[in-house]
Amino acid sequence: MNTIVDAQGSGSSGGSGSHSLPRQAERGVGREEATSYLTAGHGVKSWLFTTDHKRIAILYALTITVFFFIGGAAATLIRMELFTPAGDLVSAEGYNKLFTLHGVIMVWFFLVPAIPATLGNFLLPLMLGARDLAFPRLNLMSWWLIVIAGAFVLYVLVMGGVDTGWTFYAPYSTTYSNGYVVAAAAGIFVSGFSTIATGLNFIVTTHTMRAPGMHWFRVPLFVWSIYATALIMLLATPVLAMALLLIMIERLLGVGIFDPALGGDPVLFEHLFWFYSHPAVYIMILPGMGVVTEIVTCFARRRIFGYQFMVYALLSIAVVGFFVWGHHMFVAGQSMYAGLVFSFLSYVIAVPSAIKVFNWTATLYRGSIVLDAPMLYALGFIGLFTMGGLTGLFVASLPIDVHVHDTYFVVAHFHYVMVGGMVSAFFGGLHFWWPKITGRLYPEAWARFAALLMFFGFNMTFFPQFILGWMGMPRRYHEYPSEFQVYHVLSSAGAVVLGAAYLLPLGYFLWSLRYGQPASDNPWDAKGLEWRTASPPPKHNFPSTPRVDEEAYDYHPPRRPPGGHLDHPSDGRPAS
Amino acid sequence: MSDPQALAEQFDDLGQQRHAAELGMWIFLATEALFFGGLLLGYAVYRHLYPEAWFAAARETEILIGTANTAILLTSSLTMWLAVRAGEEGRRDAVTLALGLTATLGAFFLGLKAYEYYLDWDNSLVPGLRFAFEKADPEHAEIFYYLYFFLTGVHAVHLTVAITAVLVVLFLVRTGRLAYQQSATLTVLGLYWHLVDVVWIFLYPLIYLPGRSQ
Amino acid sequence: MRAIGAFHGLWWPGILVWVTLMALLGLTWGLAYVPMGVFNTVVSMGIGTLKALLVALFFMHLKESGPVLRLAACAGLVWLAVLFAFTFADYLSRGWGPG
Amino acid sequence: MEGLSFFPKEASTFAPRTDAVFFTLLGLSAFMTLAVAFLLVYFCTRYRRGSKARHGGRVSKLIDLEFEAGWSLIPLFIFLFLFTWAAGQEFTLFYPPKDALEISVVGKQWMWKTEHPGGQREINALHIPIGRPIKLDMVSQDTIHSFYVPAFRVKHDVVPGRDNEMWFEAKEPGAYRLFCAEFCGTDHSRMIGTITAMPPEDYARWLDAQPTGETLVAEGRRLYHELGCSGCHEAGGSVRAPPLHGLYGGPVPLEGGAVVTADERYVRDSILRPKSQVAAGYKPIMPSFQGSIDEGELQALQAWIRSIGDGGKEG
Repeated sequence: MNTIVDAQGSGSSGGSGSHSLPRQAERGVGREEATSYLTAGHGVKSWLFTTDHKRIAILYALTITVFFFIGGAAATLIRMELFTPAGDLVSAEGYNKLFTLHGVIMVWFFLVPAIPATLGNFLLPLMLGARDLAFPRLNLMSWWLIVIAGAFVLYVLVMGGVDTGWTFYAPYSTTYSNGYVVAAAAGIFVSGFSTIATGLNFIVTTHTMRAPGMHWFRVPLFVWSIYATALIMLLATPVLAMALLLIMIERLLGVGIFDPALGGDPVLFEHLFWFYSHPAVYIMILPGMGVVTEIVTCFARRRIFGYQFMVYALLSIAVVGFFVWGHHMFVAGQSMYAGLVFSFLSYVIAVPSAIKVFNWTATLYRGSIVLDAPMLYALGFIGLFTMGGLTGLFVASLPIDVHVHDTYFVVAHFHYVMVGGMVSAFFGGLHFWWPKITGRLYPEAWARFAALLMFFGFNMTFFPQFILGWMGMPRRYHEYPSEFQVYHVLSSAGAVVLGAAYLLPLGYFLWSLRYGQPASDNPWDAKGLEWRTASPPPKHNFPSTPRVDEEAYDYHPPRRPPGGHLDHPSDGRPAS
Repeated sequence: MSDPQALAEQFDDLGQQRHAAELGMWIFLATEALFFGGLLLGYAVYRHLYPEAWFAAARETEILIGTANTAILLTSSLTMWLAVRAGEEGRRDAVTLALGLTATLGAFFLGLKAYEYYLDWDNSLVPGLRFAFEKADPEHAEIFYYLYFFLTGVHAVHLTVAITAVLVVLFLVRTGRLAYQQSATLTVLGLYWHLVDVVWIFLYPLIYLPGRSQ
Repeated sequence: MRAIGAFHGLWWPGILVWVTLMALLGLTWGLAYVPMGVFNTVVSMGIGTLKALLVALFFMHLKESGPVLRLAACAGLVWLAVLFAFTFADYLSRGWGPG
Repeated sequence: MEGLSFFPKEASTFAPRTDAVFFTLLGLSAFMTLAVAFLLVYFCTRYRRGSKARHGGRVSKLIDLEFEAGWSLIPLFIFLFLFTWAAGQEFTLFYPPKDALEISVVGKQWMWKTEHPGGQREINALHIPIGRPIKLDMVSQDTIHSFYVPAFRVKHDVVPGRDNEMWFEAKEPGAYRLFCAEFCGTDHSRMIGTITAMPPEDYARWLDAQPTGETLVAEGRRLYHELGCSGCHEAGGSVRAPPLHGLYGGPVPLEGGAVVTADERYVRDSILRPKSQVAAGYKPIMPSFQGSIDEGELQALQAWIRSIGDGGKEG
């Protein structure tokens, strides 16, 4: 395990020696210019085979950006097709492949790795005051695995696609589908190992590598959210991997346990699939909650309201999230009694989510609030997640779910949680930590405009889909009866706005890499260890291991910002 | 030859590193439990739905080989445990000997398993390829055999990985390239080996024992 | 013989655990042929659990491990139980009629 | 099926009850969303940096706890109430009344085939009387489909390899959309039809006007002879097999001691995989009909066996 130590590592780290107070040491003018992780090695190889968690985070960010735009292109075509009731733009088969591709890519190659593997990978060791993750080479391997997995999916895309929907329900996937089911499932199977490796690394790092003084209730809530996410990744993903392996073999060899023609029960696949896929939606929202907590506290200059409850809420969402999968199967021929149990637990899990929304809101009370772009995204998250969460109650109610199951109501519901929630949080986090990651400031005015545009575009796209679903429009329809057209046109028009809003940040982020103002170490005057090192951080994160002697989010009383604050004049009104 | 370096740079001390390695392996084992769990759930559901087919099919398995293999794996767990214990005391010869025995027992298991597969082929009990079952409910008996091959196959893959890992560590210890006394390598390797054993401990009564008393 | 020499002083208590494991294996093998109805399954799985517990506690050192490792070891099993319990909540109650 | 609308027709007896839960939840959600949105905007305005409001200050631990307890427990109680209310309605949906009109439905890629008790058949259409419970016996020929009538607020998956049932009672005459709601392949979006609900007199008249094909029971009886079942299952046949008259609904002792009830699933299994449950005292010699009969024929055989059963004279 220890024989290969990467070559660049030995020079720059300052593991032993001076124990200066890090905060003062690095702020001073005469700070030693530690080489940043970006310049610590050159050439393609120094990136592709890096074990530095920050570089791996960048690799992940590039990878998922590519997939985000591929998935987004599929979504664009879907919305264009649905502009008219007739199936005139693409063939029925083409449409089915588009929504499958959109689902598969967005779920496994964007949403699941989005925050954990990029922001989480970059920030977790920094926030804990560690030099790296516990298993740096495992971390590198997990990126390579997702690249290989992505290659499978791109192969499927090039060869002609797959039309099972991201759910891969048997016996359609095992027997009736004409697409490249095996290759697609193999891709997801491999990506599962990537997810497991990442989750394992995060849990072990959080347990064993916290800086001195950082006891469990001083850990930033972003780390807690990643921890809770990692729990789900570890305990749910293997079951999906096995279910997909069974699908692959059943399709390849014609023997298996799902197809009724072989004596099997298709509902068993649904159990296995949703045992992963329901908790997986919490993989796709918990990290967003963590990001929003960091942002809200910083831009309200407030300690988070009810820190411990926030922790318990995160953990209970992660755990109870495993008990509710059957609410996807109320009409699938599952026993009604099991349905009742699942329905009840689905209501229960709404409680911790509600706690989180109330606590964020309460945090703003008596704050000192600045509405910069990250805060706009965070506020948008709270609003949209509230709607997404509340509509979750509709689908948890048996009679309503019987009506809206597999309709656009469900589509709208989970897009409110995942796009309105997770993607908003991802963009918020990207803006918030952009100066730390790149050492540059992004253009604030553009960013605020993009945030607002995204909010309006999103609502315009997906709110009409609630009505569509309530009216009875089933999902995955290539053609549809004309009475639904009004809402589809509204939705497609919104998608244009939303698409533009997603392209904007791509533009100004790239611009800022070259022309953005250099960022100070702590441009937001934020708490958290990640702000106590250079922007961008040196290869081993900290000149010396930081010591933690205060609670998380200790914004009381507001600390006087040091001179180097860039965007905002300091608050002239000290707390009374 | 100088002592190989034991401490990786992201850790502060050996204790932290050992703890991280052991915790990492335990967590991995938990995911392994759920990986097998998907298959075991399939087993449980169909056994619940079609008990007659299950008992009839399980009676046709090679119980002698299964029992012998269980004994072999349990013994290999003992030798693996010995290797870890010898490692703690820094007794290199004992470590290499115990690891060698462990790998040999593992290989022996695989050999018997292969022979068992051969017998199954001979008895036309291979779903999809060569399956003819005269007793009750051949369709669901085929599901039993499908799960049997799947479970034991996945287990055999795990065991192959474990044997390879044991051989690699054996080589590193023997050539002095592993600080086995400080690092957690032997402990972690042992945990993985024992997991392969534990999985088999459950597979044995599920595959070979049902329906024997009828 | 050389093997025994090389392991001098190391055998105990592993050999005791091994003997117990072997005895349990013989027991479960024999009991499988005794007609006990559903208890055949209960007994064979019970003995299996006992064997696994022995391996985990002694060979895998769980007896001396700290709480975090034990938690990790249990997590997989607890979640496995969740998977089984809720799936069987469906299968076992499918045939139930109204009240 | 008109122009712009926010509200699907309430055309079944379930619909008003489902909608009552829906609108209660909608009101609650709208209130919560607006309350959160209002507070966010209010706080962001009042406590913006540089405003005259009082900033900062610690919230006491006690208040903290009171608030947390409040906004955990109050939602929990509301949710419990909602769950109980909503779940109570679900019970009725699951168990069809005894006097329901039974219609058999076969779902296949990509059409719905329906058949009335009198043998009248339709494709992608179904005529039903209002004011009478309708029970659908649904099977799938290939993959999973889902029978969905938005105006009735009912939906149920049609899982292949088993008998699926659902029921409803239409209360308004009219034509309503029937959708397949579970993705089933290329022409999934064309697997739609029309349900026409009509007053009972009109329905009776409609039935009379249809060319009456064979009834399901008659088809079953015909298949029983054509497929050669009668050769063994009739008394005096060359091979001894259990008699089918009076079988349905009663207990069947099996080889090996178990006793099962001769229900739909038992009949289905006995035809498709006869060796799985062998009746006590008989040899496992019946060949499997898996693959040689389709789901519609299987349904006909089931219907006939039920019609000659003990408890089966219900329809």
